[in-house]
Amino acid sequence: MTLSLEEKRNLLEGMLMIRRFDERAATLVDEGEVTGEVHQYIGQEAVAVGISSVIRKDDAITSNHRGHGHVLAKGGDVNLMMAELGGRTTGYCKGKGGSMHITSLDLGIYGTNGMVGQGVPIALGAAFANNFKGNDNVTITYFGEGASNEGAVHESMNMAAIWKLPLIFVCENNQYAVSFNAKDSTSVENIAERGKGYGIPSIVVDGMDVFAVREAAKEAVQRARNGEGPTLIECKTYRYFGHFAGEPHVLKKPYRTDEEIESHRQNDPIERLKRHLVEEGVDEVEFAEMEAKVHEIIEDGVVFMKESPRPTLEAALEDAYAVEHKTMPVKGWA
Amino acid sequence: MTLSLEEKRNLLEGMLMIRRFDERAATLVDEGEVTGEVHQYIGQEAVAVGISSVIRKDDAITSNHRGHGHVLAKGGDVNLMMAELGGRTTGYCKGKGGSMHITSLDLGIYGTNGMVGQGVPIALGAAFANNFKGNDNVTITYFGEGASNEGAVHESMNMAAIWKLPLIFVCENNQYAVSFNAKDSTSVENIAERGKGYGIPSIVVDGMDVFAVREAAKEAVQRARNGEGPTLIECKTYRYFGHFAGEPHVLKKPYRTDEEIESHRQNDPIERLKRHLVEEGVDEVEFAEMEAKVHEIIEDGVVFMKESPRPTLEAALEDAYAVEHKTMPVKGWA
Amino acid sequence: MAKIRYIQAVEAAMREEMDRDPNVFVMGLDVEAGMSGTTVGMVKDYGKKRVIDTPLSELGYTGLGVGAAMAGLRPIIENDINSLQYLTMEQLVNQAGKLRYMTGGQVNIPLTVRIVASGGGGGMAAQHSDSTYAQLIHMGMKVVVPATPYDAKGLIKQAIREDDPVVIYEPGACYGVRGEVPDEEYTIPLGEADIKHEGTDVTVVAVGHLVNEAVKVAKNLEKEGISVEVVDPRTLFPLDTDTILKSVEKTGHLVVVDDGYRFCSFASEVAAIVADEAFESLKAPIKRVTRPQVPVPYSKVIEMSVLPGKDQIQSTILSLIKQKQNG
Amino acid sequence: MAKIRYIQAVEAAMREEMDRDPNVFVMGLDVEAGMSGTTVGMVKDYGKKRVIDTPLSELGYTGLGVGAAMAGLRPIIENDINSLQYLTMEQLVNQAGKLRYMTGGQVNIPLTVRIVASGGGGGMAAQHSDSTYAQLIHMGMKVVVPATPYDAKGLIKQAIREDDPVVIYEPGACYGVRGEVPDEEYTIPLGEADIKHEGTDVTVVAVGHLVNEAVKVAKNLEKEGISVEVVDPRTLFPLDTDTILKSVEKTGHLVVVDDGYRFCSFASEVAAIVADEAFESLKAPIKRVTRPQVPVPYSKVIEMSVLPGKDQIQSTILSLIKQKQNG
Ligand SMILES: Cc1ncc(C[n+]2csc(CCOP(=O)(O)OP(=O)(O)O)c2C)c(N)n1
Ligand SMILES: Cc1ncc(C[n+]2csc(CCOP(=O)(O)OP(=O)(O)O)c2C)c(N)n1
Ligand SMILES: [Mg+2]
Ligand SMILES: [Mg+2]
Repeated sequence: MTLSLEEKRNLLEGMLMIRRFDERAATLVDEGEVTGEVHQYIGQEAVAVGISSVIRKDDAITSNHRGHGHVLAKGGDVNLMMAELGGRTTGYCKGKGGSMHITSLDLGIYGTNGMVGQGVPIALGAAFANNFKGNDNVTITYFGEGASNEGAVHESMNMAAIWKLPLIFVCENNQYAVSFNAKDSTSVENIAERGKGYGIPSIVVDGMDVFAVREAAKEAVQRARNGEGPTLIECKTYRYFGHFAGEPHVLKKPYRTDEEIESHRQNDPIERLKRHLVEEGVDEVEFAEMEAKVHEIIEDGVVFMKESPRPTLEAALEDAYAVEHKTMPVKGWA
Repeated sequence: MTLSLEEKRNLLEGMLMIRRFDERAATLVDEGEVTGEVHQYIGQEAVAVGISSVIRKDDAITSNHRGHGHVLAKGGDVNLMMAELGGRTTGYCKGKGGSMHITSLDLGIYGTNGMVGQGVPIALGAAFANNFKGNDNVTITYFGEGASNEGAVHESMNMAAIWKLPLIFVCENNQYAVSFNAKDSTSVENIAERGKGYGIPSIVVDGMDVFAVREAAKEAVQRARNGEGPTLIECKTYRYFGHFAGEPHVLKKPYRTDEEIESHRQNDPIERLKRHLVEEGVDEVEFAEMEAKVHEIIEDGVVFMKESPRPTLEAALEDAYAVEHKTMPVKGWA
Repeated sequence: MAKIRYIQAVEAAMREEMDRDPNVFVMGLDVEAGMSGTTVGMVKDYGKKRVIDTPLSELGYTGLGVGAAMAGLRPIIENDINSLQYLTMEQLVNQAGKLRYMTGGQVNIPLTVRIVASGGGGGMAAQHSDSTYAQLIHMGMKVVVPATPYDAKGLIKQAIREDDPVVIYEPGACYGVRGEVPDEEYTIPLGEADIKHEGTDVTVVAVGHLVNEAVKVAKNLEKEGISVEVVDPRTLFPLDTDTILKSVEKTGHLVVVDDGYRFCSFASEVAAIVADEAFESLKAPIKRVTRPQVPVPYSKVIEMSVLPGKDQIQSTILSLIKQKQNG
Repeated sequence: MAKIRYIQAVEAAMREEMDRDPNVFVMGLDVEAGMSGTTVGMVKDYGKKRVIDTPLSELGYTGLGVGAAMAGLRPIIENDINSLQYLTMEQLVNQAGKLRYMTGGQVNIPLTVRIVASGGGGGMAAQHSDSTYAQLIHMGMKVVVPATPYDAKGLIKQAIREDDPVVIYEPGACYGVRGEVPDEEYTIPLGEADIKHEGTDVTVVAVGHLVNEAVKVAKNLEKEGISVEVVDPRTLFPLDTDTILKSVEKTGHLVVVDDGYRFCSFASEVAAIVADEAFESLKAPIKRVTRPQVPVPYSKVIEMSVLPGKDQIQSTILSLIKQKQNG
């Protein structure tokens, strides 16, 4: 571990930003500013931040429904994200995608994705393209342990392996797919077992420890850049809140106990890093300053969102095709 | 190995029947009596015969495009099979299914299947039903090493494992999916590796050795009947002829050398068993008698087929639904 | 006769069939927890054997349904996003939909697939807001879209009993609708349309929640002296063409209202059938009110702008009537 | 001007685009061996980097195509069975077809999917004989069905260059067809219909190999004094409605001929458009010649009985004309 204090501070700030962002996103749902489903990343921050700390801007990621953390860690702009959540024209996708579809090709973000497991083959394609072009970019694909049961993930692992593509599979095992416990949805303790069936080097790391994630990622990234093929990193983690903001309103009977949740909070990645930094001599005051800074960025984002225009009705018919036709857009009524 | 001589003779006859059947099927394609594609099982006979020798009539199988061997070994009637290949009303499926869709629920044959890997989830369903009903039937699902890269197979393995279903995955690794060499389509030596990722007991056997297949199957069947869940048996085998009868007319450049094919023929499961039986004191004359018997059954089947009627045009519009409607069948023109 | 909500009718239909036939079981994502609201408490009442959570393996568990149905069970598979259909198309269309035919009538496949809260309008963006039934109708699969609690209960019960695969789309926009449902048991045969509002000037054939919207429009226009007949096919395949044709023969005017994308939609089919078989009765062009040919946007305001509704139905009817009065 | 076979035109189109743009590559099952007959020898000329055999993982490699296209490459994916589409629907329709829209126009997805030897007639039974394009048209995907070598070459080249996903169905029944193809380079824009035979009595809109059949019928009937106009849309979406409407305005009679299953088919769509937009010109019911609503049987004799062909086209035209003469 040869991280400077500055680098460690950045890791902390990255995690804090994600946590506060997703706390705020949930309140925006309550306020009716954000529609659909918001899947909070809270509890899992060490994964995205640890991974992103060892990749470059021109590296790519694909993400899933729980993607705010991945996007923020990859450099996502809070204003543009908030605007997207609020369905504004200034959002990353002009308000057409929403929480589950934030995309920024400029930042190498090949999209959060509404369909479980389906960002994985897209990442395979991005990795294929880098290999084709002969550059040394890597691609990260984030997916849950639930997603690991999707055929698309299996097919992608095999193809990444046979073609030795620069692709890193990051399985965030937060132990649940909505209400379904991983103990019941698969017979193996570790999803990482599966990697062996494709000859993919696979490891399990503590996903609540940003340093551990970072170390694992570093090795995987190096392997990928060297043309040695894919790696599967399983991060054991946990989400503190419902599958989506508002879950408690929908599900009367919870599928997890308060004790279970609390026990994981004891491992909180942010608190752990704070404790470490205190040991390294950082003054607690700094944390308060960091909180204030993060808070301001996020609240500015909310203001930016609220002040941004909503799309016009014509916009609904735009952007579907790069090459339009005299008969397009085809309207639904006369 | 506690097989009686009689049992061993049956194994031999079973394999011989498959081989002669598929040789004849190919000539029927040349004669124009059979349309579409016929995928010969020749070379792989030990697998179906070995497996079927330890299961019951009320056990089920699902098969794939290369299914004549599976069907014959499960008790398929040569006349009804030939008639199906010939597209006659007397065939298993009244001539509507053809080679790739031979089905006989009475014999527990849940169908050969035209879509690679897709018989596997259907077998999962049959196994699920047996478990649901609480009987001790087992289900066998045959698929190629090529099929093992299909998402459906992965998903099915996981579900069979978590619910401990009485399902046996029989992967016939004949080293090719059409022209694609397994060495290039997957990074692991053995498909059996994959079973571990689901906690499924998995073994590799010599698929050219009917005794070896039988032994492996016996154990798997016992486990399944006892409610101990699925097994994956990978049978290393080889097909002697083209992917389908007529391949040489289509592919100018072969993807395998004659030497490679010849080297596998050295391991021929039928010849191996014959040698063994000779050692056990069986007179070669018996083999000739067996050949004659098999020949007669098959030629009778061909005659049966040729004498059977072809379906009428009205038949084309029947059988799609169990419950018809006043507007059905919906015709395609006035 | 009790007044219940659509979502309750759905649950009641399943429970009654599960009570009646021990071979019926429900399978899907989060059915034990009752995430969709239609299986709440079922695991308590029927046990984990018959109420089964599946891993995220849509193709696999749909195939499981096919095999289990072939083996004599009656699976109900619940999908809570329309677009999960895409992952399952092979097992749905190429296996479930064909195996009876391909086996020469040997196997029945009494598989029911329920699409919970189907359609758009939830601010969920394009991947969660599709309309997908036309794809199955095209392939000859039986498709049901009930608009009312009464229809939902009767049709779902019948679908479960039907010896063929049936896919039921339960529009999200109907889930809160209340309506009368008899206390006695009943089923509704597939392929019988229902005239939800009688009229003589224009025939409106509508699907799902748009039936209810069309009825509202019909009541509105009644006050203005325009008599609208709303035909609800209820089953989109097999289709009760007689009822549709008879209505058009009476009114001479047709508007088809369908929350599907426009091209090759169910609306297109109804228009094509009528343009052939009731051509002589037609007094004006056939109008369709459908989704446009673009995905559904996330942003709430514009989301509603692409989804057909009351306003579009009404103005389309009025444009026809005006033409009629002028013509 | 050389006379070549359709299958050669397909290969030539790919080769020219691969020569022109190093970002074009071909991927699919057995493309190295050239199993489909359209990529023979390509691996020798372009290397394994650009001619890539895939494992049996249709969903996965289609998704690969989506991601690679987003990253700036131009994948050509070859599927040699229509029904492989089912396994790929999620990536095709829900990802490739939507991501441009959902990202607010940020990403182009220049993905070409070729369905080799599409359709029935090969004695391969139902799972290998489907017609699947209506499912994609419904979802607004660009779909091309070339009938002649000339169209195949020009449209495939254009599809590869198009910055949107395009799916090309190459009817098996066309593969042996010979036709003139210019020596000079050319492309054909998507969405331009072609009148393959001019006429004044009846408009026949036909798709794929049935265009060629319709032209034969038109020539036949010419001798009997019946003048048939055969319109080949070539691109089914976007659709050149103008050319179709103009033709119907001239003839007053429409037969739509489509090798798809009947309900919610492309034929239904053309009928619906005309029944709306050219209603006043119509002098007779709109007739469709399609597949019936059953899977394709294996047995050769009856297989041909469910697939539409020359006889059905001719008798349908004649029935319309008779009505005309009587009416
Ligand atoms: C293909 C697909 N199936 C189901 C859903 C509904 N769904 C959304 S997220 C989710 C659970 C995913 O679990 P996991 O992959 O573990 O990710 P997590 O939510 O735990 O981060 C489900 C079932 C979906 N969006 N897509
Ligand atoms: C889903 C699907 N993809 C592709 C095909 C075309 N196809 C038929 S058999 C085959 C190869 C299968 O290989 P394998 O599973 O190893 O079985 P084998 O032919 O070697 O017995 C292919 C590509 C198909 N029928 N279905
Ligand atoms: Mg999870
Ligand atoms: Mg093989």
